[in-house]
Amino acid sequence: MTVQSLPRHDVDLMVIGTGLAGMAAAAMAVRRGLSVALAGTSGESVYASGLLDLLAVHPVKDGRLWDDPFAALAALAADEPGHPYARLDRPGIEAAFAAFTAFLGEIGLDYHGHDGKNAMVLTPVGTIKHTYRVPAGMWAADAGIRTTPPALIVDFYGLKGFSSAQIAQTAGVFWPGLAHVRLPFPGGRPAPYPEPMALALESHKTRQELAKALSPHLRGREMVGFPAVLGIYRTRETLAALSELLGTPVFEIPTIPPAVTGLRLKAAFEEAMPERGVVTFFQKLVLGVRAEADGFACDVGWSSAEAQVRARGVILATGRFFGKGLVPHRKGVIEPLFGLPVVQPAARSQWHRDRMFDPAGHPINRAGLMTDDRFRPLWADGQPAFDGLYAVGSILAGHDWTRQKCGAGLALATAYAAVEDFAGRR
Amino acid sequence: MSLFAVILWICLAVCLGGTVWRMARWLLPDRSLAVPGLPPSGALAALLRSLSWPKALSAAPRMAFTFLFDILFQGHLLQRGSLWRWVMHFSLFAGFSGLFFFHALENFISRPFFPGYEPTLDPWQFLRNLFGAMVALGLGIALCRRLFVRDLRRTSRFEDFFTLALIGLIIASGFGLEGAKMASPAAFERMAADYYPTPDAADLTALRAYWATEGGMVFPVESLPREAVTPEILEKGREISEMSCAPCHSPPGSAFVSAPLSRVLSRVLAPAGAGLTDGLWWLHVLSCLFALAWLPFGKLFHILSTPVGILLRGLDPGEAAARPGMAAPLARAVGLDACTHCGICSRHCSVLPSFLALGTPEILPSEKLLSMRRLAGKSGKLTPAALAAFSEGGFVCTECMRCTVVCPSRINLQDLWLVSKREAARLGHPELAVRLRSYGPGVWETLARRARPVARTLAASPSLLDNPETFACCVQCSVCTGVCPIFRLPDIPAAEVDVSPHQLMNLVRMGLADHALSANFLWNCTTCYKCQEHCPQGIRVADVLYELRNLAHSKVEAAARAGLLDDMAARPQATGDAP
Amino acid sequence: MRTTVLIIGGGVTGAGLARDLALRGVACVLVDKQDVNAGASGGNHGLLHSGARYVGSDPMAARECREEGDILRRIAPHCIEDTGGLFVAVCGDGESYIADFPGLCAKSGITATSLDVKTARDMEPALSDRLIAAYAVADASVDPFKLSLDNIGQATAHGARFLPWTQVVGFRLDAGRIRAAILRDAATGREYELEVSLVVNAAGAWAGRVAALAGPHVDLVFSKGTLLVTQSRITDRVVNRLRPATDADILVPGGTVSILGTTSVRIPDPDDCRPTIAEVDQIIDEGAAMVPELNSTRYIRAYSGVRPLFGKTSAGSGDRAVSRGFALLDHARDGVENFLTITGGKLTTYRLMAEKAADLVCAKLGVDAPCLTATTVMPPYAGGRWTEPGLAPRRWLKATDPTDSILCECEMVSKSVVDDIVRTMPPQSPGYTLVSIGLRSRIGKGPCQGGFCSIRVTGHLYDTDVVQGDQGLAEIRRFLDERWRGVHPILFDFPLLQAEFQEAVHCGLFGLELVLENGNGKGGE
Amino acid sequence: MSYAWFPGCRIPFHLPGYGRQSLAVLSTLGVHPVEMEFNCCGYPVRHQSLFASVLSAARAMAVAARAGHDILTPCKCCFGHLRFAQAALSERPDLRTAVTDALRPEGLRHDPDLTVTHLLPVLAREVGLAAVTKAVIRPLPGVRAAAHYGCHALRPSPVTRFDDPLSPTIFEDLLRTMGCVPVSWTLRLECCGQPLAGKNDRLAMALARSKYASAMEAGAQVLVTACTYCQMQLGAQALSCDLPMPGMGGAARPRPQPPMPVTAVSGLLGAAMGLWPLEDRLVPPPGTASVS
Repeated sequence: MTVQSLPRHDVDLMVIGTGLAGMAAAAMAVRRGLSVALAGTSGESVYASGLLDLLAVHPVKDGRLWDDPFAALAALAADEPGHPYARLDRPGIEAAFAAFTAFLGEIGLDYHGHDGKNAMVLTPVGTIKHTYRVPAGMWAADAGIRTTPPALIVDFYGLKGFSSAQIAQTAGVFWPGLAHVRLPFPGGRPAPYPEPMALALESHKTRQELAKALSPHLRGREMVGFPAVLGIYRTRETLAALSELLGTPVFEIPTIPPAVTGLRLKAAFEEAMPERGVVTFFQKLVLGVRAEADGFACDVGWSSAEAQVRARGVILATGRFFGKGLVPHRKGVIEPLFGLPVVQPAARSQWHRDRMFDPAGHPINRAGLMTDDRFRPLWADGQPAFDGLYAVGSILAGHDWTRQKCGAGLALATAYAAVEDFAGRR
Repeated sequence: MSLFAVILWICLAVCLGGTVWRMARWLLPDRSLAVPGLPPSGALAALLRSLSWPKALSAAPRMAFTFLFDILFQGHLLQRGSLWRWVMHFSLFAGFSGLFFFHALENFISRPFFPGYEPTLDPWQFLRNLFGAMVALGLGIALCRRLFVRDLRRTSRFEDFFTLALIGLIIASGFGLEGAKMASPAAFERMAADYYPTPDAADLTALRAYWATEGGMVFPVESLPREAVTPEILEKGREISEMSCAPCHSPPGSAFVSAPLSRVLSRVLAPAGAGLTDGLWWLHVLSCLFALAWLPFGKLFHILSTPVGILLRGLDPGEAAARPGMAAPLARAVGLDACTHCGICSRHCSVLPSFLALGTPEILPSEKLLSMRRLAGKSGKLTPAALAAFSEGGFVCTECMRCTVVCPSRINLQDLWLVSKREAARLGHPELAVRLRSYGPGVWETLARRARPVARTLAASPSLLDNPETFACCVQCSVCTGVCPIFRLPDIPAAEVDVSPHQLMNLVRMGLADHALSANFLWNCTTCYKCQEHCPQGIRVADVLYELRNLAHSKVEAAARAGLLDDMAARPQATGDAP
Repeated sequence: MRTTVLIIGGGVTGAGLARDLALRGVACVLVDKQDVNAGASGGNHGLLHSGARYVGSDPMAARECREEGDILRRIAPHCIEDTGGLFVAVCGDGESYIADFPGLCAKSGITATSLDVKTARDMEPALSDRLIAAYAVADASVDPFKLSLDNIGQATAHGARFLPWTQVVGFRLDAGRIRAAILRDAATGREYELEVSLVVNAAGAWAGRVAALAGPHVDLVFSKGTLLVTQSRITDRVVNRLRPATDADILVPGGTVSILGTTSVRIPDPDDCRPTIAEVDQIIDEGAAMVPELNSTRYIRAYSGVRPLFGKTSAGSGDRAVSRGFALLDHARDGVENFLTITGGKLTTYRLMAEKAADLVCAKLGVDAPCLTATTVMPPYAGGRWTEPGLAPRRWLKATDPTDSILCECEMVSKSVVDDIVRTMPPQSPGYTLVSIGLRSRIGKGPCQGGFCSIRVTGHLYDTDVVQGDQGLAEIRRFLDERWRGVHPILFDFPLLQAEFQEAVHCGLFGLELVLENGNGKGGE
Repeated sequence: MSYAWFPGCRIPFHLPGYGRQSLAVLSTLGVHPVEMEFNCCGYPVRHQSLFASVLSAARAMAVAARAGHDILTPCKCCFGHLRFAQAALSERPDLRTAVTDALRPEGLRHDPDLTVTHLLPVLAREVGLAAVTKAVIRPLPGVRAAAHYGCHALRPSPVTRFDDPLSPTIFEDLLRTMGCVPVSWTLRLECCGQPLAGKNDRLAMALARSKYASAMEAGAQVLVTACTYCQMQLGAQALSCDLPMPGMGGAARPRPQPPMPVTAVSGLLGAAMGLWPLEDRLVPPPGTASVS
């Protein structure tokens, strides 16, 4: 009997984490001609809303919304020098967005937005989400919110957590002309979950039946909003076909994550990465890393090592608590992979405020890794931990992405900066 | 008519009648063996019709070879079998045949066809001993195999040992009878009286002395005083014997079993005298006649059915099970009868470990065949428990065909097992999983440990179901349901997806595993493991689901043992449309 | 409006009193500034004491517990899960208490069966391997919400009225008598008067404040008890630490979960009653000595109740020594003729307290009617049944309505159950619907703690026209804020992951924190 | 590395060609698995009894180990289940004890170091894509082939360690060596439905049909499997018939030729290697092969 040795891969760059930051880092590294390995659990991208925020709120405690994200950035950099954005400049951020949306376009996911201005989309509770780049499916909502034409919100029997009545009534505050209708899902009933519905709507027959069922409700409606179930793998085609069938612009309203919006990204990434030569370890974790003379040796697996990757550089894009990049024990927050120091409140009693929606946000959300200007994490003494180790995305300290609405931008811009830095050193 | 004749005729009649009855069932097989859409009774006609002359002619050499090699030489045992097995069965077969044709039927075969036949003359005396010894050898090997080979011991039943014992009794009583005759002074005196009519006491003593020395007879002291045995007298005895006995009696030495036996017998049993010989005669004859009468009703019937089965199989060498034709019911009926319960199939059975773990004998082909024989014999009148076991055995079978390949009797077992699944389903015992699916919440609540949620603690057992950590990290995102292939099927009835994967997990988390068993979805899961693979938190969704199915099986098995099952099955509360 | 008796406080005492009076034919109105069991009645273990807990400290209370426990098992079996209980000691626990325990139990007429350690661990595998003694007693778990709702249900069936979210803001006194109470609707702020013959102040920890509105001074100290809810049910039976009562020494199974507690911390103001992180850490560390799994298990939430302790305010750690018996005060001695205060006591003996109070009420009103609460069976009240853990999922498994669907996935509460609750609960002010539904069901009590179900249930309330306009935003916010109180102290390990996810959805995507500050609108322009 | 050939129960009767062809392809490529008598891998009883299924697997593996071989199987369910059993035995001491006790009377022992592998990894990794490419002498240029992965090989990936569970490439890589153009299709990694066959035929066939349709829609000219069960299931689907009920007789109704054939990988590879002619049904009609 032979004990099989673990498969081994040698690459330039190991990207740990398959959220937006990790995916962006991998895509950008491939673009720069680096050989890349990528590991992370499937959950990380599937929770994405698909929206690419840059920055919409500053300062958090005032809840001030900004129309121009770059103006907000300038203010933020001045007020919060410890924020990761304070280490970035506008051209770098714009280049990151341009590169990533171009990549998304290549893999079938079109994005739209205003130059230097935030866009608006509807949320399933009838509020407005301010964001920077919007998937094609939700783009019409921006114009809708701005011009408030008579529109129709559609939902389907059985689909939970999405009520067209709720959206029409709640958003009616600023968009008075909203009607709503609930239809049986066309073309044979799939189970009432978004993913099966999205898959069904990729079929032309289903779309035709939907259009037919909708036609009595369309009189005088200039726009139709749907839950985000207009296709998973072929959204471009699904959206165009439905819009044509209905004769009006169509927009999607995201459903509660994890949703089809994240699944689209995930599915497209999963297909695109191996095609681009990335050695993928989807749904795997990096269990351990050893620093070696000229790089890192990473054990990749789930409960035990299944492969070994040797890389010159590592990009740590493991996210925060949900992504398992940071582990919040009862006694404190740790970074489990490298044991990097985590900037955090002094005691657990200071992690959260007494009210969930406290305008100031929770201090624990600003905990994370400190880095130098090149996004290399630092030891407590202020020295870069390793020469070829970068930390990008939400794991960084000093931001509150849910409140500032800056998660995607942070991921893309820091990933871009780290890859550029690493590639530039070659 | 003598008592013997009465018994003989009765036994013959029983044997003939039984054989006719049994063979009639080949021609009119039970409907459980039928091919759907085809009448079961026309099988023979169909078979014959299908044999056009050219076909029959071309088959003839093959059939002849089959007859000579497989049946007479028992070659079918050599293929894929062990040499021991062949030695065992060939000894039994050849020895018993020899005894049957030349000894039992001596008046019909040996005497008419072999002039000068005398049972006590060589080669007959020697041959009879040889045949008997062959049978004894075969019996010995068979017994050892059944007793000492673990796989065979497992499937050996009373009837197997009974049959061995019966044949053993026939052979032992035969040898004993012969030995007793040889050792019997009474027989000597009778023979001497008949064939050596000069009652010269000295000559008679000489003859006695000679037979006592050469044949090992033990005479009472009064008829053969010890001092009478001198070389001279012996020589005289030999002369008389040459003259009067030898034409009909070969020297006892050629009876290489009986003669030594007679010496033992004469020492041990001398006082019993003539009574012993008579007793042994009756024992021998009655055991033979019993075997004759029992032939159609026990496994000895394979003497007839197995050759027929082998020949029939030879007519249709194709993989008949794939598309059974008109003749299939006939082949199935013969096949069921052709089983000798030798246990080889079970020894090689692909699901033997499942039997070891689950313990239902019907999982093993040799045992399932017995159930099936009962099923085909009484048109499905198996008890519910027997039917359940039959069904379990049927559906655990993986159709690997190995039993069919190794069967020494060339039974198309594969075909029978495919039929067994169909029949079990027809009789209301489809695959257990299908049955479990049809049980509604009422049944499972009856079987639940408690109506309310139960505690789950890490310390209770190593199963995922009991371990609260199994779900500790669930964030209720329902990705497991989103990726489920069943949930994306169009037109799926709501009852098929009554509970989603994450709801199933939540039920277990809440301590309601026992109640979750009623969910149709539990049985509609394809076990594709997408849920588990996509779970962002690494929850072993599909593994838990497997444990739930295991739990359902074990609960129902326990209920069946406790006698609750029939009660439950009587009032199934199917919610979905069970297939 | 007028009524005979106004009962202030919708805890189990007020509810029990309403039932008692209603059964005697006395008209009454029950008000609470929040909803059922907002105070100590909702912030306890849900433990129906066998009495064994008090054999050392208060034999009288022990006996009362035993008797009342038996009565409750007769009149309201559906509120009780007769789990049985264990008293266990681990290495290091005081030998003398262990030795005295059986004798003390016997003295109070309480059956305590000695078990060998192995038997106890076979019964409850989660128990520590450092066990040194174990006794089986007749503890049970009781659903306090169902209990109060059922009391109210039977009271309203006999003519009483229940007004939740109604605060008493003042009294109109006339010649040493309360003529009317001034009530305020919590949501709308509307104030109105209710003419009364007699007022019973059953406001629990807030009794002092209510009494002050009419003048009398009621001297209470407030002892906060904090409890933790685990994600799964760890034991089948109640497990008590066999030692003089102290922190974190009872683990009570409550349907699908277990509840660990409690602490005893003096607080100056009952409105400050929140579980703290220090208490949580202390509870876990103490509880783990008895059941080691408590160190690693996932917690769902923490909650606190405030015990109003009446009597002399002894200093130091002695709050448990202050009587857990109850106080029934006739404020006639304070110059208000028709005003009673009843406070203190414990869940197990609530009925007895209500009986004593009602006796006094009747005496003062001159009503001659016997108490029927000990003998009248309390039927399950339709509006209260969905608090039972595991009921909604079991019903889901039996129902086959394809148009129904599950809104709360954690506890498997379906649309039809929500509809049923909405149908049976008293009219709610806008913004309080979701919280009230949560109170009457398992919604929001599972691992998601409202993150998902708040959205789904709100959507359904829109679909069924229960909620209109942009009211849903306030519903979600109030519900999540209420949940947050309990989640906040246990935010580490998985609950923190869950909370981060919840924030990503409700703040990151929905921007609810902005809407609540700025109002729903386009902002930014 | 010496392998014992573990064909699995379904090959001898249901799919003998797959077994024969796999062995022929392997031996041409220099892998000579030894044929042995094995019991069932235990997969079919897994839903009934974990112990029965793990014992079955453990016995099979112990038989191979006693002969000094690793296990090579062409069936993904056998592969997946044997791996599953190895994992179960290593993580559950209670199971390990029970299995050890049950194997002891036969003198068998569980060997945790035994390697269980599948036809595809042996071809793609051990023989190597280069060697396979070299052996392909009659490539099938431009044939658009849809690779069907099979659930139990891919998942649960920590146990099977077959390929990236969400983005596997091994099968497509192998198809490319034959000159095929692998197509990307939506339901590529989904279930064929076989585990429900006989239990809920309607769902089983609905799953198979949806997969088949998805491959067709993606423009595949042939659907390629590497698993006995999948081939049985999708093959039946391709013939647009319901699964034959066990024991059902009668001549097969003439069925329309399926628009897209379903074949096991060995048949296709062997043809590309020139071991046998390409089956007629697999020859793409002229003009349909896209030029890559």
